[in-house]
Amino acid sequence: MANNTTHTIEYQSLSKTLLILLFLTFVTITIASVHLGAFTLAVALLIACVKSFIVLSNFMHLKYESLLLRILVGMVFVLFALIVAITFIDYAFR
Amino acid sequence: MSNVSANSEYVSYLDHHGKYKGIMSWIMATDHKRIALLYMYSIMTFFIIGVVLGIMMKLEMLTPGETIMKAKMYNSVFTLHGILMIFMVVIPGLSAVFGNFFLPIHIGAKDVSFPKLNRFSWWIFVVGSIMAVLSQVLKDGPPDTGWTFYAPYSTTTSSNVIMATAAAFVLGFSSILTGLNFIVTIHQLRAPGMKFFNMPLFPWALYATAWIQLLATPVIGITLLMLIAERAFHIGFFDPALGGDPLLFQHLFWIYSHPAVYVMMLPAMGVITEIIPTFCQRQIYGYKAVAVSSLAIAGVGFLVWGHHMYTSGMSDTARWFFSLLTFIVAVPSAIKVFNWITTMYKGSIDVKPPFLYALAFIFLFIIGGTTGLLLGSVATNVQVHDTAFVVAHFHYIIFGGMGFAFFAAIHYWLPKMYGRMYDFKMANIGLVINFIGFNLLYFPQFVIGIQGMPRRYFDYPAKFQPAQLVSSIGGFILVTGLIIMIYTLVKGARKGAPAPANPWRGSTLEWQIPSPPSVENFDEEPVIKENPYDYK
Amino acid sequence: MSQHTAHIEEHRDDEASKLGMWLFIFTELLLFGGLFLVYSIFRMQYPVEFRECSLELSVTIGAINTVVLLFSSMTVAMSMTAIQKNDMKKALLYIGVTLFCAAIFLVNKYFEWSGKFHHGLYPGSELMKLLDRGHHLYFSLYFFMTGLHALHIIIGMTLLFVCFFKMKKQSIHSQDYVLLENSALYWHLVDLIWIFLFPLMYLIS
Amino acid sequence: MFSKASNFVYGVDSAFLIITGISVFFLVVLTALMIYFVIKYNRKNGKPAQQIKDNMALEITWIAIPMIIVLYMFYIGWKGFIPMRVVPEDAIEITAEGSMWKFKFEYPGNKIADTLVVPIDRSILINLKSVDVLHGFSVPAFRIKEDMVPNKPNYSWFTAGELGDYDIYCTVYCGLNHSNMLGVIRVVTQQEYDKWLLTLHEKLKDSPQGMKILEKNGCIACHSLDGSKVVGPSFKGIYGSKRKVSTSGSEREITVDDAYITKSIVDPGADVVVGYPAGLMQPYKSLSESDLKLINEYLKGLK
Ligand code: HEA
Ligand code: HEA
Ligand code: HEC
Ligand code: CUA
Ligand SMILES: [Cu+2]
Repeated sequence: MANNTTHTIEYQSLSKTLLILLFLTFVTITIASVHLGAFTLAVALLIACVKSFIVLSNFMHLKYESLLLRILVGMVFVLFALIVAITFIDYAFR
Repeated sequence: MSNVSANSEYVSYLDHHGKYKGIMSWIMATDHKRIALLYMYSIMTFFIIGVVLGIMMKLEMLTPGETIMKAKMYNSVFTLHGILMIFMVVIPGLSAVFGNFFLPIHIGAKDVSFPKLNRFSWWIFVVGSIMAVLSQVLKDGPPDTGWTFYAPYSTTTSSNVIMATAAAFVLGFSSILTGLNFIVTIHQLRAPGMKFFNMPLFPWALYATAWIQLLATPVIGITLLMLIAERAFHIGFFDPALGGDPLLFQHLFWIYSHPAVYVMMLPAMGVITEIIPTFCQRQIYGYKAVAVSSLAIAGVGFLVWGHHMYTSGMSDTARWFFSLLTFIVAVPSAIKVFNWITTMYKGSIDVKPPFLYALAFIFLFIIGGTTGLLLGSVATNVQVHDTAFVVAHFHYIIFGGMGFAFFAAIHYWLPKMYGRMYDFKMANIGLVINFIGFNLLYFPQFVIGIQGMPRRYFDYPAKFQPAQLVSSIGGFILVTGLIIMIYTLVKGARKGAPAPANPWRGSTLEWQIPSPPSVENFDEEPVIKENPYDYK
Repeated sequence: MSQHTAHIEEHRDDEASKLGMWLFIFTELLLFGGLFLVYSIFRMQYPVEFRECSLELSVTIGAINTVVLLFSSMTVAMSMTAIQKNDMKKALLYIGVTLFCAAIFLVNKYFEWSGKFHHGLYPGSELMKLLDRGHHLYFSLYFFMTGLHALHIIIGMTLLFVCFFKMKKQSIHSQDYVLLENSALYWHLVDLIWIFLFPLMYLIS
Repeated sequence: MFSKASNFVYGVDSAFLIITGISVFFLVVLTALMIYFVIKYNRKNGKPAQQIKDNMALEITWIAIPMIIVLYMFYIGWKGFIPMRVVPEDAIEITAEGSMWKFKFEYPGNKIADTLVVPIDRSILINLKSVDVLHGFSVPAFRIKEDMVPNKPNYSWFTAGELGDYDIYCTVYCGLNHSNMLGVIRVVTQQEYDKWLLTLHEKLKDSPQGMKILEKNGCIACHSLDGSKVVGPSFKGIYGSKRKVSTSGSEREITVDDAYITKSIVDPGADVVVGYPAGLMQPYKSLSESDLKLINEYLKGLK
């Protein structure tokens, strides 16, 4: 039966993940005060994406889940990105 | 085929009470079959109210000017008619009734994955429905925004918009939970040996539907929350007087509501895909194409919402983009139609009521679908957008399509659900009257739509009267047919002759168990065939 | 693939529960997705106003809350590890820490919001009505998004509380921890949303 | 074959005919096939069903052919539409303003008319505006339709090719009297048009400031100035008169003063005049203090 199949992640690995996340947070904040023009938003979003990827794969155990689930999660994000992009086809070309 | 009397353990799900007695044994039921019936009875109730409202509109349309009601009343009537029919009848319709009943059986399971959640979905469906009814009677008066709740009218009118939108929110939540339950059920509970590609096609359709319910509904949820906040706190997302953008509301609304039309349609297509092979005694033609086209419709269907907004002042780039995608999403529907008709080729066709309903469905669906193409093309949309043409399009497709599919389904599965048979002759008479009435009711709407008759018009120029008259007459014929049909079905379900386990010689799993099914559906583990439509 | 040996009532399928939770998380993502869509469109239209408004928010409070949430995300994951290792004491401790972090987050939020309220800045207030379009929209979005997020924090806390007591009662243990796992997943989702909210609301330069 | 009412009729109608033609073709062929199969392969004929294997080539064909057909449909639809968005340089510019249940047309030089009169064979650009909620500007005979969105400019244009009167409908649902929101386009010769323009006086210029604001916000659609009852109470002699109003359900009598008028405009639901439905009039929050003052002043003078 498909019970208790979740992979166990060691404490150390979790705390390492936290350190990386904290570091990335630090980077976002410092970069925000540097003026990069239009890139600021892009960089902030990029870092946020990296962070959420780390949370998803480590904290949420996605790294160890079935391929199917990983694909589904990916598709949800792609769908959302498509919806935003398509809405912008209207707003960007007004 | 299991023999009913020989099996001493057999208890029909209709007789098995569980912990509770009487009505509680229904309200507290977790059995997917009982929940399906609960849904059916509640949906039927709302459907009948909706039909009455529809007929009231037709009476009002008999003559220009005031016929039986005032403009304010008319506006509330079509609003309630739309909310009721869309959110409470056709969106839950097929998936919550027949999906609940037959999905677990089709995949060889005893129940859905989360039976309690399933019961909870029905409860909040009821709560949402009660809220919708309350919105009609509370102090500020029934909402008069149309089912689309377009801002800024919906943010400024003094009627009960908050209650109505909250009701739609709750109903959406119910829809999400049903979808969630079905996806998990299909992933986890398929009988050993049943791969995705030897699932029957009705579960396939439900699977695609469930993904739409799951992923599109939250968007309308948040949109309605924003609308409520807009009214309560003037947060100004949509109201131009506060700096908001009414077009943004339309985008958000249709991001959900276009995919939602496929929530209505995909299960209907699934039903037809079950019926045709059974009555032709032939395996479905192009199994894989039909299965995959459901997913394709669901997927691409997410990206075409803008075709409701061609004239709203959207950018020209967006107009062609949405038009192009709209046309692409029509192709998988066409594939299904071709496959159904090819399945009849060299079959052994048994013309029984369910099959006749399926044929009527195909005919009406083609009309509804191809008029959708006229709407999807930008130039012609400009002419017929927001006219009676659109009204005719969606009535053809929603209830010529989804409605007739529902009727087909009920004629197909009633013997299984109640273990009794209905009168074929009466059913056929009902069908013919329905079909004639339906076309009389809605075909004239295409004509006056092309001539410019706008929709949601309480009053109209006298030149449209002849067509409106024909249409109103059609409405009455349709209702007559409907009454005959319901009478036949109710009589069959209560007093009909006992039905055999497999009256139509179907090949899918529900026909291998007794009618009505036992509480646990299967006494022994079902045997899974390579091809669910194996008639050799 | 699963089997059908057990009777329905006793049927237990952790895999199914987990998949169900993931699907629910998908709906939550799209729920917030709608708001992020609104945000991105208004930000595109009023970039200057949005920047001006974001200066009104305290990056320090935002950063503290980010750290607190990330940390709590780790502790709840550690609580999972502990329960898998059958170390109930540690598991309870980590859940406790997580709940404590959540409380800090809410207290912070409370001070942040009440500061705004104090200045007469809240949805529907007179001051809000006087603001011009861009500023008005920014603060509406700010209250709506962080408010909805705070609501999710409260739901997550409730779930974790339930887990806490079930663990005490030993009805969650090393052989049956799917409820904890799902609550943890939900908690991570709350964190995930904040990861986007923080730069988009506080760090517009 | 096609009417010459406007320059778009050809593009739209040819797209319409082609798409309808293809659709009818499919409808007829598929229905005929269904009926034929039902008769030919009826179980009564006693022949057993033949199990036919899937045929990849056939399936690809019937994916590809509809694909080509729909792409073609898209193309003609788009081609018929493009001209609607490309306005000629020399177009006469007229502003159409929708307000609850009335169209109003503003000609160059601040001249206002209730009927849209246009010269034949000239390009007319209609700027679309709305003062309250969404409205639609639709002229079926011309095959044009665009929405009027508050705070967001939109436009439509046409060249009329035949003299005559044509209906204008409001197609976007806009509340109680949506179905009464009708208008007329009168297509006339250039001479007649010029003559007509002269008769059109500059309403706005010589009317007082307060009147302009009432005009601009579409108040006149519901409130008459001459004592006649339209949708709302007339403004004639309103100031200082007594009114029965219902305030959150209970009736009371008040005397109309500045505060009451201002409140009636900003929050009409607070005191509803007895005999009129609540909620008909929308709150006008966008009016500035000075606008409200001007309205008050103007209403004072309306004896
Ligand atoms: C069940 C519901 C349902 C379904 C399935 C559809 C299906 C389709 N709809 Fe419809 N639609 C509605 C319900 C539905 N619609 C509703 C409720 C509204 C109004 C909402 C409101 O404003 O209140 C609406 C409005 C609507 C509009 C906006 C109208 C307007 O307001 O201006 C458009 C525009 O593109 C459209 C297009 C389509 C298309 C292209 C399809 C396609 O999916 C159809 C595909 C099917 C076929 C094409 C037929 C089968 C194929 C053949 C027979 C083969 C031959 C065909 C080819 C060669 C391609 N619909
Ligand atoms: C499912 C959707 C549905 C159904 C079944 C109906 C049924 C009917 N509708 Fe309609 N209608 C809408 C959805 C539906 N409607 C919507 C969304 C609008 C737009 C509202 C708006 O503008 O905001 C609308 C608007 C609308 C108008 C236009 C109002 C206007 O623009 O001025 C009119 C006018 O006469 C009308 C008439 C009718 C009539 C006479 C019936 C019926 O009386 C006919 C009788 C029906 C049948 C005989 C069979 C149908 C069966 C089924 C659909 C499935 C059965 C399912 C179960 C039993 C579970 N409807
Ligand atoms: C949609 C129709 C409509 C429009 C447009 C409209 N009103 Fe009204 N108005 C009404 C109705 C109906 C009432 C009576 C019910 C009530 O008091 O709410 C009313 C009441 C009033 C009153 C109180 C009248 C009295 O006799 O006591 C004032 C003042 C008023 N309106 C001003 C305005 C102004 C100024 C505008 C434009 C900015 C405007 N209205 C636009 C419908 C309208
Ligand atoms: Cu104006 Cu409808
Ligand atoms: Cu659509």
